[in-house]
Amino acid sequence: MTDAARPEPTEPAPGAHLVTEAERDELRRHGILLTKLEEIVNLGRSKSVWPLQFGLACCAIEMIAASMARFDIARFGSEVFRPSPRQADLLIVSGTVTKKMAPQVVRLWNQMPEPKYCIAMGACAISGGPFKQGYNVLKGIDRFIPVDVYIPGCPPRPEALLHGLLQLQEQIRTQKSSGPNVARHLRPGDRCDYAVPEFGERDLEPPANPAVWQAPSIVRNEKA
Amino acid sequence: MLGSGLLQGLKVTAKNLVGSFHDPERLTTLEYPEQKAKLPENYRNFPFLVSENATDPMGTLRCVGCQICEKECPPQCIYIEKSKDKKPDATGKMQVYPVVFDIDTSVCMSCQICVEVCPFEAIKMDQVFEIATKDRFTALLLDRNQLAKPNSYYHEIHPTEAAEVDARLLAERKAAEEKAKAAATPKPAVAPTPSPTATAPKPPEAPAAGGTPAP
Amino acid sequence: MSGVEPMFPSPSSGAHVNAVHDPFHGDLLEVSMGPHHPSTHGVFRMMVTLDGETIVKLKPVFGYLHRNHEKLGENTSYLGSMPYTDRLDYLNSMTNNWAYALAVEKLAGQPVPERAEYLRVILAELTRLLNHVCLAGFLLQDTGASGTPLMYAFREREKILDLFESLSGSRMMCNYQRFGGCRVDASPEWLAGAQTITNNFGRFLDEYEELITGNEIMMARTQGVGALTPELAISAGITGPMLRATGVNYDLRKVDAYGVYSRFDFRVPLGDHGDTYDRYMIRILEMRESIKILQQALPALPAGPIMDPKAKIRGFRPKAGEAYGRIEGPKGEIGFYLISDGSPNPYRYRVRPPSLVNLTVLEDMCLGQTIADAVIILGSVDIVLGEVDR
Amino acid sequence: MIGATSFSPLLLAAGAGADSFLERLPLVIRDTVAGVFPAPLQWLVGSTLSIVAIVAIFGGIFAGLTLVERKMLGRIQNRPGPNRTGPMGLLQPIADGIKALTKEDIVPRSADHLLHYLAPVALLAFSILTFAVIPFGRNLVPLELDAAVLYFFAAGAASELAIFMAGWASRNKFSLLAAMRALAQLISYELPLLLSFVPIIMLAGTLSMTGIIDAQAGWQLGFIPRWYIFTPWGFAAFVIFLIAALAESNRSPFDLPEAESELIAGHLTEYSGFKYALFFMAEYFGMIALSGMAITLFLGGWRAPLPFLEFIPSYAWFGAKLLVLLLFFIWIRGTFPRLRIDQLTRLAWKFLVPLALVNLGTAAFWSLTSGWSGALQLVRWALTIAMVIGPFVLLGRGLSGTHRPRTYRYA
Amino acid sequence: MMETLEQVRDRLLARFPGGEVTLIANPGPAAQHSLALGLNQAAAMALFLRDDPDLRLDYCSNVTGVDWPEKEIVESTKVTVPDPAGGPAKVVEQKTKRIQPGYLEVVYHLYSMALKHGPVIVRLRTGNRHDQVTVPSFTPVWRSCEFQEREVFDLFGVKFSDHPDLRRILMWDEFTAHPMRKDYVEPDDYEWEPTPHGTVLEKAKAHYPATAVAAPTAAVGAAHHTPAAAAVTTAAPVVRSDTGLETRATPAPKEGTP
Repeated sequence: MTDAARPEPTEPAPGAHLVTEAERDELRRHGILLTKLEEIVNLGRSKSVWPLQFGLACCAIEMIAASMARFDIARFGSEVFRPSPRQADLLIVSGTVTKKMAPQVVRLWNQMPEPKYCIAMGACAISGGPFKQGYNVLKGIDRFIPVDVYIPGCPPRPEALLHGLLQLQEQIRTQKSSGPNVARHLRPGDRCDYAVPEFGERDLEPPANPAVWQAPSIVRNEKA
Repeated sequence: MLGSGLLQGLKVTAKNLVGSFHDPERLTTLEYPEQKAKLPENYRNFPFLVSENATDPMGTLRCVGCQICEKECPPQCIYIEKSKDKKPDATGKMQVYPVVFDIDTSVCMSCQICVEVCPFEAIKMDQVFEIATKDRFTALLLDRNQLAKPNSYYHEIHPTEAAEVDARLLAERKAAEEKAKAAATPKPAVAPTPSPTATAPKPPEAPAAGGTPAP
Repeated sequence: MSGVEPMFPSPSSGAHVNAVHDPFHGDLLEVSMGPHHPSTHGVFRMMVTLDGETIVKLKPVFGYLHRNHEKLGENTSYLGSMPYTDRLDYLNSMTNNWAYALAVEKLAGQPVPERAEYLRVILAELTRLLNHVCLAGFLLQDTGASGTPLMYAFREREKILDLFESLSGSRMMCNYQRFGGCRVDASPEWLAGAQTITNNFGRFLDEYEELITGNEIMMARTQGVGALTPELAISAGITGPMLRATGVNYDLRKVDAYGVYSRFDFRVPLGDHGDTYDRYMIRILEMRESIKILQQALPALPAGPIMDPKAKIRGFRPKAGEAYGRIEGPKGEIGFYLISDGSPNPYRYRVRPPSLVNLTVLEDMCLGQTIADAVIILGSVDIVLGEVDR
Repeated sequence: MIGATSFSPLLLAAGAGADSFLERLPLVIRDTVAGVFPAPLQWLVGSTLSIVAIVAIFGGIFAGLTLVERKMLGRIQNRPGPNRTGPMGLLQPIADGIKALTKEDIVPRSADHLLHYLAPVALLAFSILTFAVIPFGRNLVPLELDAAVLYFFAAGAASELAIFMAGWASRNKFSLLAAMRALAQLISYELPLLLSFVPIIMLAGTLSMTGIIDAQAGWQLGFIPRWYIFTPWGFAAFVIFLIAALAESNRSPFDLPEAESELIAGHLTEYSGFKYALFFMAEYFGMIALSGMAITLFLGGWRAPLPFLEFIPSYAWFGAKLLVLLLFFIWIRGTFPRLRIDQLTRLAWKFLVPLALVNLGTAAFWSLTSGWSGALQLVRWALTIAMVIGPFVLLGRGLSGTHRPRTYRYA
Repeated sequence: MMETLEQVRDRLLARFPGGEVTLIANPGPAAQHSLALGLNQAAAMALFLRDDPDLRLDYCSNVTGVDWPEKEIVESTKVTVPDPAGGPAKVVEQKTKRIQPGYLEVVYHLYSMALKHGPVIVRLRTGNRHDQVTVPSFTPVWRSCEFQEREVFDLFGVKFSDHPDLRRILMWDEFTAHPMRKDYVEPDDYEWEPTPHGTVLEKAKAHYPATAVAAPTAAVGAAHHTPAAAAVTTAAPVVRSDTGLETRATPAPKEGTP
């Protein structure tokens, strides 16, 4: 796994002082599994991530190919592509998000029940990709909704999508239900309704959701 | 009879159900993380910069910063910044080298036009596709250090193409040396004809003006 | 201005209908089968006005995948637009490339060597197999078969995609053809692989038809649904299998005889009723004809260069002028209209999208049918949003 | 008679036959548990024990069924199905359950909150009610009712109300359309469902389940069991019952209310999290109950198919037959596309109901001529088969009308 | 086979004495010449093209909008100037600058499915690019023009008279500009892109005050870059016109290669 994906060294969880890691391994060797409720819930959630049946463009065809016989996303428990956002917990943004489609995508994201995750699949969903210079193309979906895993490629192979899904399952499994980096849906400030942009005269109003999108500033070294 | 078509359909699905237990044709699943598909040799994902040897990848980049690939790239995801000074390249000639060579993999559409138009065989297509990350700005913007990979790696992923490229480069270097020897020995006799630059004239026409400095 | 009396007026106009409150029939229900809908093949929206389950009015709404293909085409060089054509109709990248290459070759008067012409025919017919198999799978998915026919179709598609990947480097975005030939030569192993796939594709089709064509439920759901008359089809500019299903004999491979199609004998299937079942069957029969073409073209592939030696990759500046090149894509006539002013970028770069024009008669076909039929009729029209919205 | 004797000494240790230890095991359990409590409470404890047993066992079967369905559909579609959660994917239902439990439960602001909450509860309650009368084994009959069949279909018929409640309460256009479709479909298939087993009541002479199973006891010609499915009119009634059962439990060719491709998720569009899991569970319980009913009426309930196999306990036979029927349901789901709403109702009213009525006549003829023997037996069989096939072909031609594969011309 | 374009033009002129039909040659090797029809009788001429027995152009394959902005044409004409001092008249080159008025053009490619013969290309030109932008619609003649004419209206701003349902087809309804025109200025939504070029870099930098300090963390070692010489589009000064539409003076097309 690339280093960026490995979870940063977890600082001790609140209940860690009761049983140390070595003791847990020792118990496990004797066949006694010691775990926390949070781990079981996270394991259950990560093994049954139901994506929304939602495809935008060419990456959607690769997403469908990933759910077909040869790559079979069913092995990971996610072949149930739920058509209604109410029953889905993963939004795979697969394809170019145009400005005419952006309000719909944000509205779909708002309609999904809470422990929801988002995969930006393909160059267009990450940053507008090859169509970046178009006037009707949103420069990446992370301007309006928070994204958990970015899968670059145009289109990424079905295996790359499965790799991304494994990354997401890893993230869900190591989610914290308390402490500083608590899971996004449990954060106190987390509002479940993200601002839906309106259609303006020349562009979307607002062009990006400030709560979600903080673009790192450009540093120009003037000397070179 | 009314139900005959339905029964035929059931027969086909039953054949597939039973077949999936013994006939490999009927169970075509590749269990991804454990079994990985053998990628065909021509497969391309994101570009990488070829360097002569693995010991000092930054020092022996083939790229001379001619910015042809930056102009030709349709989504414009390559950013090059030339150096002010020069350093000797593989054939010993003094060449400019790129100080900054960024490829934004969140914009690149892996169309390999940069490989086609590069006169120096400096940029080739890589086969790594497992690069899903959590943060977009630092992990997906590959800079010169992450892009440079040795020629041996190029031989690993594209064997036949790498062999062709090496043969052609070898032939040119030999031709360049003979010309240098010929130019060096009978100095006064013949004015050095403006031989084609030491570049690999892959496409027959002359490289873009202003790109490579005249010898 | 003398108002011309239209022979085929469009059934309704305006985006919405004023709500009709009829005590006996009750209200008309306006449903938006919107950009996010399980079976609109992408981000296509239909504003449907229902009286109970029958459709009173259906207005398609486009533009949700308008990626400014033509504006980008004007700001990029001729070669730079070639990878963008893969993303037009993202199921058939080889035929898009060929249409664009044909138009630019016509614009610049660029000859193409023999071997490249044969390779183009082989790859176009493989793409036609790909597209028609996917269509049958998606059509069955819309009628409700829970993915089984689609899985069998994609099982065969994966084999053909492996061929494209080993030849051009990418499964779906091949970017394979250049102005004056092809980019990579086909190795003998590749040709052997193509031969085996063509040979046992016929067996797969027989099994596929056994599962679907005789199925009573399929016949009941599609026969007589979304019928289209030949005259309306011609006037509405319908092309491809959808036109031949109404009985009009117009196949560009026979009419224009572009490339080397005149050297192969193949037949053009024609339907009589023009309904959804005919559109499905015409595509199945066209797949059998494509197999026949492949079996003639693969052994007859001549040796020789795959790229015209004088063709230029960079600095390609066609003389000022314009050209319209078109080929018979799997979805219909896909054409490129280019106006050049001598600079390396085209002055005007226009794509003639078969899917968008074929959707002109969607409302005529759906009026009076139920909402379940509208889904299948849209499936049988076979649209891809990358091409509809460009 | 041939096979029965030679095997029994071999299996005496297991106590084959009606009074073997395994056979009386459920009674033994019930008596020991009820014995602990004082006498007046024992009836109450006995019934709560059977309720707990039913919910636990069939809850487990539901979980297993979701996995079996995904794996079998996968195998039909050339892929292995879920196999990474736990060994061979066995923990997949648990993972789905945990995720559904911990999901946020969204109720749309404009929805009718009470009905939106009550719909899944009502649907699950009605489908569990129907389990009260199904005889799972010789001593495993939760409730001995004289009119058990009547009770079963009365409880089963109420699920239409719950589905319409769900569709109406969500105040969503698609779920409203789905609710209308659900009403039309379920009501029009109630009739063939009931008509198809009236001949059995006529021949068995009783409405109670155990009575019907006793009527199917014994063997003909030594090894063919006297189940109703092995009579021509019984087979026709079984086919009609299965088609109607598919429609009642909204399964594949008839899953119009929850039509993914047209109405997003039908009446379930606005349900998320645990309520959606309840709907899912109710649908599977309905399917299990209807196949349990089909087993009792046509496949001889918990009776063993061959005399010498009597030593296997009766509830094992019920389980085996249930598994076969459920796999058949899944197989149908993997193959057929969906019917349109008007074709669906036309199939019910113009094809299944007339066939079921004609079947009444055939069964009457069959019961009146039961006295014939020798050569007349063949005539009897031939006539009954003719009375079954004839209307089927005539009505079939009327139904399929002009739908025939077409031939095409080439230019 | 099909008669030549000149014969078609002559028959059209004969049939419609009042109308004007001019033949426009195509200099390229494709040699697909076209006919420019006058706007007043265009619809009637189209009907004739469709119903004429030996033409029968019953299939309108492609409708394209083209934008020809005002162009400065510099003509050098040889003028003999009498020498004021009575000397021999000198021949001097005079450069006269002429502004060729811009116009919007709609190109129709017509084919015949009945007789299976090739394209007859018909062009309709508007008065100018601002107010006279109405053109007769061909949708009553060929139904296939319905969506394509709506697209030309949406992206170029050409109004089609008696088109059954003239609405925007690709952009959202509240959109006011016509994006495919040569003088369209894209909305400025490039806040931060890792490898911007030329004008995109200027636009992106305008969003950040010069004192932007925080260097992007971790991997990107090499500091970022000053605007490169490779200007992709030569940035022309942005002139704010009265209609609130930012119009550039004469945007040079983005150079693919030098």
